[in-house]
Amino acid sequence: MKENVVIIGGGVAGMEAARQLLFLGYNPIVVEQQDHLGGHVSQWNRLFPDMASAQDLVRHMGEEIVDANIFLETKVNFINRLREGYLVMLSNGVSVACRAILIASGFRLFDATRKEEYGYGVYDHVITNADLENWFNGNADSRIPAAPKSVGFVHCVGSRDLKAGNSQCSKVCCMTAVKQAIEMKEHFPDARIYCFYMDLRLFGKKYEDFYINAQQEHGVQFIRGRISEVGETLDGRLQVKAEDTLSGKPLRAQLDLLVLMAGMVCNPDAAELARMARLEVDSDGFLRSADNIAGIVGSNRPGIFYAGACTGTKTVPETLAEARSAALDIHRFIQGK
Amino acid sequence: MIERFSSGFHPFVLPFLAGMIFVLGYCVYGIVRILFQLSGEDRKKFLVSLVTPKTFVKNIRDIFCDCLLHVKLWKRNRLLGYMHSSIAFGWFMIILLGHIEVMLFLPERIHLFYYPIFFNFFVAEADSTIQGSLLFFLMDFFLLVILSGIGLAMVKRVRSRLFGMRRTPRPSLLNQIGLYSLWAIFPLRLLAESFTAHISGGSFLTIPANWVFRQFLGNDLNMLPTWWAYSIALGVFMSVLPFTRYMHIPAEMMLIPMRNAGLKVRNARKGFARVQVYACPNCGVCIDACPMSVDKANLKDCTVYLTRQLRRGNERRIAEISDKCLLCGKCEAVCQVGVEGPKLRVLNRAERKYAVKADYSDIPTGTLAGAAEGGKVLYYSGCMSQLVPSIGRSMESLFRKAGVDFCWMDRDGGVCCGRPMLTAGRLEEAREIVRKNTEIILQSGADTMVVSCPICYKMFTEEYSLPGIRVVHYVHYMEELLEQGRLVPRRGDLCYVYHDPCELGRGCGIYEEPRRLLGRLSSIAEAEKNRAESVCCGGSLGSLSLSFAKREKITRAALDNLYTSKADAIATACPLCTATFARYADRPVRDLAEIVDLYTDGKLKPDTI
Amino acid sequence: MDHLFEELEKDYRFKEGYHTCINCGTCTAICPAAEFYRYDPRKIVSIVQTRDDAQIEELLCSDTIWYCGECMSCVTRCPRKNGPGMVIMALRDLSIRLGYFTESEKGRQMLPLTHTFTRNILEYGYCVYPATFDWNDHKESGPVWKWHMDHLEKSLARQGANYQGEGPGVLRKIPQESLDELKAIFDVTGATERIRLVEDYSRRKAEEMGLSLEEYERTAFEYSSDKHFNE
Amino acid sequence: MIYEGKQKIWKDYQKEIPDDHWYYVRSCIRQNFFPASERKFTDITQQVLGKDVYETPYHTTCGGIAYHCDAIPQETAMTIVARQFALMTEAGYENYVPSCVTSFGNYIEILETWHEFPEQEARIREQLWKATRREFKKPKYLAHTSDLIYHWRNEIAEKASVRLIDHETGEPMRMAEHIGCHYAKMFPSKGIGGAEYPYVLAGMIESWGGQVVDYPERRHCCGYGFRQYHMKANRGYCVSNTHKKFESMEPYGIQAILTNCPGCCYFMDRWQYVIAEQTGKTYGKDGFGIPVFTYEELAGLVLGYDPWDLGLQLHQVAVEPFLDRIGVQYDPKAKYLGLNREDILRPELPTNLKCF
Amino acid sequence: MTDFGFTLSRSSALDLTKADTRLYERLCSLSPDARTCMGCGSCSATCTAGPYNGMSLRKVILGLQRGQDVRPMLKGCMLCGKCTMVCPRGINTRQLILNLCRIYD
Repeated sequence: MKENVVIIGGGVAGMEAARQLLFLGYNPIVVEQQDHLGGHVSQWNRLFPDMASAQDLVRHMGEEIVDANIFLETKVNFINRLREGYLVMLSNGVSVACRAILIASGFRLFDATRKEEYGYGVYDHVITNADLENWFNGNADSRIPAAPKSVGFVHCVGSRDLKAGNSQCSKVCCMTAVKQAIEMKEHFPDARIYCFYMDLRLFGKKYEDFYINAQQEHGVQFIRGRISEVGETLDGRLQVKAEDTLSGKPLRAQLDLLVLMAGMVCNPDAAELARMARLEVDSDGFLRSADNIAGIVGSNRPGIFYAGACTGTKTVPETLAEARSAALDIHRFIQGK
Repeated sequence: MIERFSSGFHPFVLPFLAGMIFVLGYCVYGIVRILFQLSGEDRKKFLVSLVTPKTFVKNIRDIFCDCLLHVKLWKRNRLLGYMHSSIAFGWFMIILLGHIEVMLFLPERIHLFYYPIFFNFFVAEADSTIQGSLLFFLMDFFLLVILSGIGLAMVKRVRSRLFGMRRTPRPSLLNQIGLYSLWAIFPLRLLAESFTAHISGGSFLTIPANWVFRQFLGNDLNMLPTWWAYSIALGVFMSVLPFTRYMHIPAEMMLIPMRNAGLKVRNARKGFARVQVYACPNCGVCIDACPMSVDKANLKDCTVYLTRQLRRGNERRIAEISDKCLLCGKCEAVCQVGVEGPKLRVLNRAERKYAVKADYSDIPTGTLAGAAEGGKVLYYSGCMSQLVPSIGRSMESLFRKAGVDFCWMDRDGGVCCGRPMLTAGRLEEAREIVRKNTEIILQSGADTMVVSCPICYKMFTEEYSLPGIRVVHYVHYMEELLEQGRLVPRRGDLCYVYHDPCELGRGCGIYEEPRRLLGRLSSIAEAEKNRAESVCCGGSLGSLSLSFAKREKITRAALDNLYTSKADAIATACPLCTATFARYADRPVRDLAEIVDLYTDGKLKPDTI
Repeated sequence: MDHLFEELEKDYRFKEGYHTCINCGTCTAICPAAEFYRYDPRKIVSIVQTRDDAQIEELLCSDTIWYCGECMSCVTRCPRKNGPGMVIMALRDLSIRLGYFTESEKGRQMLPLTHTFTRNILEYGYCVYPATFDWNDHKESGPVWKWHMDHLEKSLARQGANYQGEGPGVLRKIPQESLDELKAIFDVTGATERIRLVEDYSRRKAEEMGLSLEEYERTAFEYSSDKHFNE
Repeated sequence: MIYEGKQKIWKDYQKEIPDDHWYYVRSCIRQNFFPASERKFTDITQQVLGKDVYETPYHTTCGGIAYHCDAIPQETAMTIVARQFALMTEAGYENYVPSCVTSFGNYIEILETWHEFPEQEARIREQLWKATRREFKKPKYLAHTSDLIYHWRNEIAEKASVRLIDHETGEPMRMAEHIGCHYAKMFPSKGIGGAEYPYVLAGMIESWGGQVVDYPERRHCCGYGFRQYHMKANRGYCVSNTHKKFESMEPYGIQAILTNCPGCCYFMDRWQYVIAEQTGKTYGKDGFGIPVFTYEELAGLVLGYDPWDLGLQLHQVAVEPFLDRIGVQYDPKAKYLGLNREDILRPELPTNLKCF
Repeated sequence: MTDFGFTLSRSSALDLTKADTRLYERLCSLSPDARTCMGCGSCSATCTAGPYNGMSLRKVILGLQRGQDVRPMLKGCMLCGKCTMVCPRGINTRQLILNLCRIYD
């Protein structure tokens, strides 16, 4: 009989960990709240830096874990400590006894309505990065005009913002904005595209190339200044205000579409799991790793492991690497090494 | 010796005659036009020089050496030199001997200038005398020489490397017509003379050929077509000559006296510049010399293409070629005829109009008033040295060690010397910068000014007038300090290869002093190409359009040349070269100031202890 | 003063309004003063952040700190919970205490401002009061206000005010014991000392500029050189 | 504009407002420039709505303007405020309502500072004791007078005789609202509707039948700027800011502006006059300006008060076109009469701005 | 007319929508690398002309993007080329400046 490992969260972290655990001879049980696997990635269109299809990635990963036990639309009701291991009770009535649990509960996208000054949900043409990906996926969105002449991207929406309660950088938004700016320019070659940023944090492989490419080939204009306020004009366009900090002058622009780069915030469900399993929560609201350098996938409880954005903002490749690392740590833990 | 035709004429000479008259007319018109394009002063200077005995002799000598013997080419590559001088000198000799023949045998015909060319057709039994047979022998001899040259030229078309040339320019259609007609002239002459050798006489070449021909072509009727062909070839060659590179033959003869008269290129398109453009023989030596040639994309941007485009009037390409050049001056250094490629480019740049004129009225000029009085040395490091702080720091240390009281005029930034503006072709702007600096420097009260950047040094020596101030290059100055014992050398253990900066070497002719200075302090090695042949580092401000990425290849090629010396480190005397090399070099790159500072002590040091 | 930054840190407005600045410019983007004056509040916080006394001193002597209208719009938007407007209040306070305010045209306005408001408060208990309102200095209040001022008592009576009256109501006379309390508060909390300080520094500057104190005050009130507003 | 989105935000920013027993303090600017509004506040709350709104003659200015003009130190401003609280405490009240937005902001800022730095509160208590021998309790509830009118807006609507509806076309009046900066910009949670989409005035307009019109520069400051206005040399700043707002408002066909801040109401009225005089430009229809009202004035009109009892004659921008639209009956001849219809002459008319 | 003693001030706000960027676009067609400026300011820091007339190539490019007149800065340039040496994006700054000086009208 194969040993059970409960994986809470069926996003790419949970899927990758399940794949590795299957390979190592375990019986991974993936618990996912939603009716599909893949989490946020499944909602995305293309992934930087190679512009690979997000759906293909999720599909491919799904094919590799058909042998795992996957419970969709299922939540964790209780986690009880046993003498050796844990008893995890699920909302579908199933209870699983296991020695190891992997938490891969991921992140939530920042609720952009909370940045009231940007008018998400109030003005007609303000959308988020996720809305735009959804549109790229072929779903209609009435907020996106048929032929926008000017499109603005606001970086750091809900990130690096003490007032929004998130001091952390969400890491991926700068690159996502550059990617989406290029994609928008491809959709609307006549549109002027502006990115309003505070710092461009393009740290990953090929990211800077994207930036240069966006400037040189697509004429995307990068304006160093956080948008301070958005208003709606009589004709339904958006009037944005920022400081052009590089010239030290207030700046106005009328835009046909404003895309808010909503950042990553901790998943409130993770706090619930933390309470059930007595896990430590970090000051940023994410789960606290045993150690932020060498023990990123470890928790403060034996047998409970983390992978992906439940411990902080992560890129997809980082998440996948952590999932593999967590699978290996679980294997070593169960083997008692 | 009998003249065959009492009229002294035959219609076959007409093609030659037409070509000859055309080319002579063209040249006369050209000379007159160019003379008018010269400024009054220059024209006078030129005409006076023509009758001045000293320059007259020099002109003759130079024309003989350069145009006929191609002495410079011999130095570059013997095969190439032989090829060119065999054709040029041989042909000259044939023409000369033809005239001697006519003067000797038929002096009354000397006014018919086709006579010396077709002498053998018009006379019979000319070799019957001693003089005749000697002349005929010489004629055959030089014809053979020429034919050997033509043969080499044919080989060069396919294997230019044998002649020390990696790349040659692609000839245009007219040039090809010129080339093939030129090649055709001499074999045809041989044929024609051979066919008539049993009548007119001949020598070791023509008589045996005549015998051979007569074995199977006994009919004298074959004689005339060859003379026609010979004349046509000459006619064709001369009629296309003004439109081909062979125009360099008459143009160079014009260029040499103009240069000897001390004329300077003042206008990008007229006068002396025009002569230079036409004097370019399209030999393509500059292609290999050009440091940009490491990149195929730049092959058509060296001087040979500039002169070609200037002749064609292709403004877009002229601008492109003018802007791209690094102005390293190597093409000029290797040019056989002395086409001043960099200067032509700068003047072409200067033709451009700018809507925004510079305005330097914000620059104050009293900033250094009296700062260098009392015999202080004024030190000007130049803009680029600020990006290589070790130069300024070393100079400061050297001054201190040597106990020199100095004032570093642009320590915290100063006015540019103006050379970058000048080479960009914005001459009025450059002059304004020069005026500003002149005011600042004169107000400082200095009597000696040390300049460490060769770009600035060239500018200060050529474009500035600083009465009462001795402008010294730091290499000279450091040498003086060593001579005077104010600096005491210590030998370093590294072996340096010295890179000649363009502006210092080819620009100011300073090649040996840096080596001498370096030699006192460490062992030195030479790179494969050095001194006047040194390869530009690629960082030159001369180029306006070369991108950063394109420069990298040039820099790496220059470094590869330096690596051939197997030295441990690279020494140079230019901040721009230092900064550029440092970017890609695999061994230390040091400016001379830094090296001298490293390996010298102050005189006072032992005493004060 | 050696440690201007430390001096600033003692101010409660500074404690609340200064944390760390990331120079994002949300403050300048919506700042009314940044739009019409040659002014950038972001730079002020940025300069303060250097903790460099020389730069801070320059700021204290400059017109820059006096452009802010204290609308506090900047406070709403700052992602780092700063209040540039609060920082400026602390800077102004320090500039006044150290006498730097007389070095700038806008800073010299402290004299007429101090006079107007402290006199109104101490004499009438109001910041603004009809008796000290000169229509000629307030032509923007329009002809209607000229009429109102010309018939002040009757007009106010028509409005239902209790002008200079006893008891509660609009523009009532504030009892003397209350005014005495205000005076005591001024004495205890340093306002009286502040008035003296502003007057002393201003007098010194007026002498330096060769002006009588009245001329100095009047000039500060109404003269504006053309370096402040956008052309 | 998605109205539901705003409603969601309004729901998030509601504050608790007790229905009765308020300790009322007056505003310097409003007493000077809108004397009738302050008078009507007590009339409406006490007589019409029957609320306990108490005022003592002993309260004074809060010193807010002097403080924001840097003429008094922060401690002085805090101690004056402490004295106001002491008067409230002595009168037996714990709900504090100032009439001025600058005061309101000042009180909130001070209470927050004390909350964060209790040592400062202790020091101020000491100073107050030293100066006046008074002690105070901090108010339990702090509201601005506009908060109270908002709170009672539906009761007022029930008693209304006039609605903000064009009585000829039946269309709601197009009205803009302008919130004083110090109302919620510093502490968004202290204002009804928050800082970005405040509802305090919008709620009144909606309750009384009007339509709230949003425009891009709605949130921009009127340009008072304290010292910027009080010094003549700086007034270019003030008029420029109002100008910017009106330029942004122009295409929207706004018929009236409702404000809750003393200065804003005064300045947005007077700067229209100055702009008209200097540039010839007017923003209302037919050469009139756009009237700017206080919430008491608007409530008074809705409740059927005589416009001249509400002090509307002291506006420089003519209010008559607005009154005509919503069908208010008034005697145009009585506009500039004194008490008992006494003739006290009438103001001159401006050159460019059309007035009566 | 009444003399109020003050007047309206011009707004300093830059309007991206109204900014005339034709000159910038023309420059980009001649010097495409102008687009790659990331505003790091290396050029301004090292500029020889900067201390005299405020020349900053970063501000020149930015000014063009905002439709401003940058000639006053441009006039001070001496083409010394230090900016080319320090530009991390390898922009051929001298060519850019010369092109700009040429096309301004």
